[in-house]
Amino acid sequence: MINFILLIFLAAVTLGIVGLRNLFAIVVLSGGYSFVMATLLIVMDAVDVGMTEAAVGAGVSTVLLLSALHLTSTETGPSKHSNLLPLALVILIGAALIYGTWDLPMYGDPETPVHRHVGPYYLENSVRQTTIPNVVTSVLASYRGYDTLGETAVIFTAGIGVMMLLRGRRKKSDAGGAGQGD
Amino acid sequence: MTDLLNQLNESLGHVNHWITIFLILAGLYIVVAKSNMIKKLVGLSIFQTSVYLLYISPGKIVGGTVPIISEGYAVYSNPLPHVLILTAIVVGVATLALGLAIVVRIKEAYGTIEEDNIYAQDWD
Amino acid sequence: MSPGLLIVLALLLPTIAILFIVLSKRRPNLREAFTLLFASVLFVVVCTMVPRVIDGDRPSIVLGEVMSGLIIAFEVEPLGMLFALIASSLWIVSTVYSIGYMRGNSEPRQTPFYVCFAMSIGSTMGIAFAGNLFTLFLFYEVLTLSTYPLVAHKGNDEARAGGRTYLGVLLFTSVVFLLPALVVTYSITGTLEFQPGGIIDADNGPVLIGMLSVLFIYGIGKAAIMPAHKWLPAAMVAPAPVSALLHAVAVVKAGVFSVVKVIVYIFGIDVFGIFSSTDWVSYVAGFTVLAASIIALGQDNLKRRLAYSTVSQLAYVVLAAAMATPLAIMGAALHIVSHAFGKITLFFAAGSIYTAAHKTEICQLNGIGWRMPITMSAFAIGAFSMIGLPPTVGFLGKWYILSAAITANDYLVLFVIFSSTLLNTAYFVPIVYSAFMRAEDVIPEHDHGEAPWPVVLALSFTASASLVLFFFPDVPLTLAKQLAWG
Amino acid sequence: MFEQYPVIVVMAPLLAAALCAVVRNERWCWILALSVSFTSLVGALSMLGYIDGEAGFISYALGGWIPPYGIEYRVDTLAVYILILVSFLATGVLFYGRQSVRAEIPENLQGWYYCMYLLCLCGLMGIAITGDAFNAFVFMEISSLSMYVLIALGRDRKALAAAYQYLIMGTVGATMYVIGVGLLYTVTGTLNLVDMGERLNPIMDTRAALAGMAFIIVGLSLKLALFPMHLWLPNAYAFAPSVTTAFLSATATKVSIYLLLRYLYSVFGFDFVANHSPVPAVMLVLSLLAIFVGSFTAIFQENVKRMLAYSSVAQIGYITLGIALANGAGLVGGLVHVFNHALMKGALFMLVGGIAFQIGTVRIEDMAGIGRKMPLTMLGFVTGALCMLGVPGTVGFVGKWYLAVGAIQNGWWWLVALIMISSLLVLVYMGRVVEIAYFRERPRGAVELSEPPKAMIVTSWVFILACIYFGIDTSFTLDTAESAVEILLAPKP
Amino acid sequence: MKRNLILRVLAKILIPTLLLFALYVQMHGDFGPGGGFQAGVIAAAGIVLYSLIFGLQETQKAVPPLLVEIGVPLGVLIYAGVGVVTWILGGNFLEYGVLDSHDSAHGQHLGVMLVEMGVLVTVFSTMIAIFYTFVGRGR
Repeated sequence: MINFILLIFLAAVTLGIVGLRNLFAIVVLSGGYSFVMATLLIVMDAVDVGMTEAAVGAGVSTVLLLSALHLTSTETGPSKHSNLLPLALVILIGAALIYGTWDLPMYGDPETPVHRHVGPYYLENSVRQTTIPNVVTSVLASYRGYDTLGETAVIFTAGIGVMMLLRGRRKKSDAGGAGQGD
Repeated sequence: MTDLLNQLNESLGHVNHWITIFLILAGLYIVVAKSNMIKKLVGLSIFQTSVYLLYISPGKIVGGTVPIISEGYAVYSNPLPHVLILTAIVVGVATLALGLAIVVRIKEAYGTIEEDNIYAQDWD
Repeated sequence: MSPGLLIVLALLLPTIAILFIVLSKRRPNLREAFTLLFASVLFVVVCTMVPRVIDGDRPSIVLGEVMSGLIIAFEVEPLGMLFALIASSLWIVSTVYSIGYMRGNSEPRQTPFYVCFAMSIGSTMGIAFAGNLFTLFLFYEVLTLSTYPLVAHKGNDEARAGGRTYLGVLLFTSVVFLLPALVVTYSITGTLEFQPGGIIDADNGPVLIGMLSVLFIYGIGKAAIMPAHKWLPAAMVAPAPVSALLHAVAVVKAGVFSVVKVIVYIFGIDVFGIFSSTDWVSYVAGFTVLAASIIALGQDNLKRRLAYSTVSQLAYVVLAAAMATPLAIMGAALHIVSHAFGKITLFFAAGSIYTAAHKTEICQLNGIGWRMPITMSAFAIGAFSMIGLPPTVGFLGKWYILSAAITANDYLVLFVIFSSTLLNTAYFVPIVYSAFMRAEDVIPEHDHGEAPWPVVLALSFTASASLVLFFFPDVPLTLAKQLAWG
Repeated sequence: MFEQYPVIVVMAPLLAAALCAVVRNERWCWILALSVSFTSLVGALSMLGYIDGEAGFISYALGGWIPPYGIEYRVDTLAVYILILVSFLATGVLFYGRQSVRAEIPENLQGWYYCMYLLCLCGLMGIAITGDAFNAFVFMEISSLSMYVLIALGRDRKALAAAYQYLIMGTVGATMYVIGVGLLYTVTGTLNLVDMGERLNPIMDTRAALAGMAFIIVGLSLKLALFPMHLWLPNAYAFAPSVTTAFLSATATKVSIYLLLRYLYSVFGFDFVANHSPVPAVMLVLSLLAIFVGSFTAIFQENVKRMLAYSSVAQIGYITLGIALANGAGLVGGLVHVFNHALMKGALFMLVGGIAFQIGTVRIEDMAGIGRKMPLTMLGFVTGALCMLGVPGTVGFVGKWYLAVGAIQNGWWWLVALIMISSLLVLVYMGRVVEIAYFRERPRGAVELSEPPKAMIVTSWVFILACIYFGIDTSFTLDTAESAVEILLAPKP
Repeated sequence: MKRNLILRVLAKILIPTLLLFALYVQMHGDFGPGGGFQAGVIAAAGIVLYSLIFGLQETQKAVPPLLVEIGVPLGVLIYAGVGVVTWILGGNFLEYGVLDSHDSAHGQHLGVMLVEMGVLVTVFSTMIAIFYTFVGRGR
């Protein structure tokens, strides 16, 4: 019930973002979006995820976006090309999604494969095998620790990448050299 | 009381999915239709964030609780989706950071962050 | 030395020759000496195989399997033997000739010229000895690619355009028709082996076989069946030795050779003969013979006239092969030989005229016979051989085709042969006549005699060869018989 | 020790990347990168030997948790085939590229450049080796993020726009993939591909499964630049630094193709995909469009790298055509072409990189008359062009032959014709470059030219010769491809 | 901004609290929600706040960029290093059980703590590094 209301919230915020032209407002809204999303996630028992979403979506992303705005501009220009094609594409994908989720198990149904197959194993064994009661942590760091290593690598990549892009040459990159000629 | 809520919830099960889908599509729409590069990135992160619900909601069990083992609770929600989404969030923010860095460089190189103008400048 | 090794040697020699040519590019004499040396060695090697083949032995060697069923293998059978003999012997002659020609006209970039020349001879050997369709296809393509630089040799716009047409037509036909033909043949028979009696059996039905015949005949664009003949006139921008060896012998003969081989060893003459769905070949070939001759009649540029006469003569061979009777096949084989010697003589003569008198048009040739008697008499012999008058080797080929047509009382072929003979006469004899009987209308400013001696030597050799072969045709005859009757 | 090879081939690049980020000295980073990628190559090769010998596949439980509870590395012939391909090209390009990197990347970033390169390698290897749906996504992102950076470093400002475009499309693709995986997870409850395949088998025709399949296919098609989702590719390849282009063109799309094959045949099941789904039909249309549109667009390019990029779009079409044929021969053709095209394109882009290194531009017009100035380079280019053309005796021929045979097996004569005609388009656009390079005179007062540095020439030629070698001795590529196809077509338990 | 007393005092109270909270989140991750990633982000947020109030130079004195740049790969090295160690100790990659020869569960716990530390380091330093870069680009 609650999450239904929250979802409505989210929808409203999103519509706002779609419509707005002022980037600053958009960024602030997207921060709000993340907050609502975080709450929603917590309602769904995903505390860690909620916490992270709040920290990242509302915190980091917003800071990043703001500092980027500070370096670029805060108003979006009018988009020239028509929106029909994108709309069509989006509706198509939407249709596929609705089709796909139609006979998905009802929300919260304990009899679904998700709750029969792999998940329970962690819940049963986490404490015994790792002494860690927070199953999310044990799965994150141990059972699927390799994913987390990959995730760390992704952050690492992004960090170095950003530094490479913004610490290199300053200002106008010469439009010449290899790749000239279009 | 609670089971009444649950019944409501069940009946809303599909509606939940649909709103989630709507969010996903809205994000995607911004990405495809808008021309401002930063707005596109915002759309992109909305697109990604909304997908999280697709994972989390099936993980929820009615009457279940946070997957932190402790006395007094028997039913827990499935932790696996949570883990996956944690990773996904991180990937999302990494992508956003990188995208913003590129946009900043583009602004410096082209003096604009409107895709249309950029293609107008370099590609006929 | 084992026959297998002989084959490999025959393929390697040109390659090694390339090496030496490149190494000695600074010293022309040495370079051409090497070319000559290797050419003669190659000829000797090829000759040593002849007795074996005549004794009915079929030297063969397998070099390896590229993919399942696609094997690089060689086998010397009569027709291939014949073809190899012609090509290797004429390589010597035309080398001698090119020495005279290239220097006489001080052509640029001579080393690349000799390199590509050797390469194309090498691939010709590959085609001649190919033991299966895939190997043949392989070297067929290599031949196309290695002759392209020779055609575009001059490097000016005209040459480049000619080269483009040449490459375009040959690659297009080979890739769009021949390769699918291979694929189809492979998928219905599971092999691409050349086997006496063919590998495609009749119960594949007329439709499939008819379609295959289309793919093959037009796939082998080098056979220049209309409308795939376009490349041949285009290739005439090449220097005379190239036109001589490649477009009177190696390339075009590779074409008809492949056609004959496909009909004899892939379809098998019986299968090819059964269905009326393959008759179209003889119609198209016959049409090409006549049409090309008529076009030739209209050409005033000597080399172009020769080119179109080549087109018609090639169609002759295809026509004969399409009759698919042993006698006709024999005629086809012999015609390959006779046309090789005759046509190369004619091209040599044309080149010799160009070198000595810088004349390319027929109308300029009045009375030239007395300035260059040897050249022009050689030309005459070549012409007679084309027409098929005894005592030139040209007579033999025509004779067998004719008798084949009579025994099969195939009136179409008879008609084609007679009328084309008339046409040949019509477009060759006048040249000879005006060269000797007419007086020079303008006295050329520089008073020229014969072309440089190597040129003259070469063309007199080929001319006399077309005479000698009429009196001593044993080797070609036996080989042709073996081909036809196994 | 040996059991650890699967993880070594992926982790060695990652560790090396981290070290590079600490060291940052161009020389040491290059040495490190080269040695590490070579190590991965050796590891991959030795695994191939092991697989041929023993059980047929290696299963490595990361963290010691038995699948499906832990993440599994699953190395079978197909995987190892891709691993060898990727690590081999990575090594080759590194050996080739040092001068080029020095010339094109700002001094203070060269060390980090190799760090990114290694991360990309790590990601690609990770995708190829993993047996876990979500792990594949994580490593896909590692490789993608590093690719965006590697591309954005191009000297031309267009590189930035290209990188952004790729970032958007790539991320959308990845997210689509995640949606698909999510749907499949909800109906199977597992992320382990083998396990998932077994559990999907009975319920493959449910809506969720179908939708999941659709999203995964679309997402991966974005990554592998299947027409019309190829829009990011031409610019990305055209304006990236030469080394980046050489590496990515040869590997990036190939790995996505691999993943797609895995899903189509190992997870969804060959029988279902081939007989009860529209996938082959759709693939057929898109592949043909890719081939022809790609080739035609290539003809009209001014920029040789862009031309080659469009030809890549076309060549990817040939590979997906193998999927569309949905029979043994066709798949073998496609798989073999994965390897062979990587070789050809790698070589060609290396040579073009060498040219760019010398004449400083990649406009076809500016290549006039370089045939005599840099004979080795251009001779290599011509040979590469012949490979692309599919002349027998080169790698290009092998794949085409099998595709044609596959088409005949389906009785699609017209397709054979189309394949052959399309290969002639290669003649048109490659021939144009060759003619300009050989028969046009170099403009007056143009800078005096010579061959590019030895390392570049040598490596490019090693690849060119490999193109010939693998065209004549096809035992390695074909045998591997055939046994890989056997695995793919094996009916699921 | 620099001379605004209230803000400075507030910050002096707030920032240490934030860092402490980060530490708590890090350490408590095994029992309650949280872990290296969240902790890293929160700590980074603290630093960002600091720089907003005391300016970039001050911050870079406190947290030198060079250190940050080292930190970015360091975390990955720690994480992967743990994997290498477990494998040297005879286990599979990241099989923490072998870290404690007697009690594998305890080994697991230890391993988790270590890798979370790695995550913390990388996330924290990356966030700061990115922040520095963006802000540094501006001036």
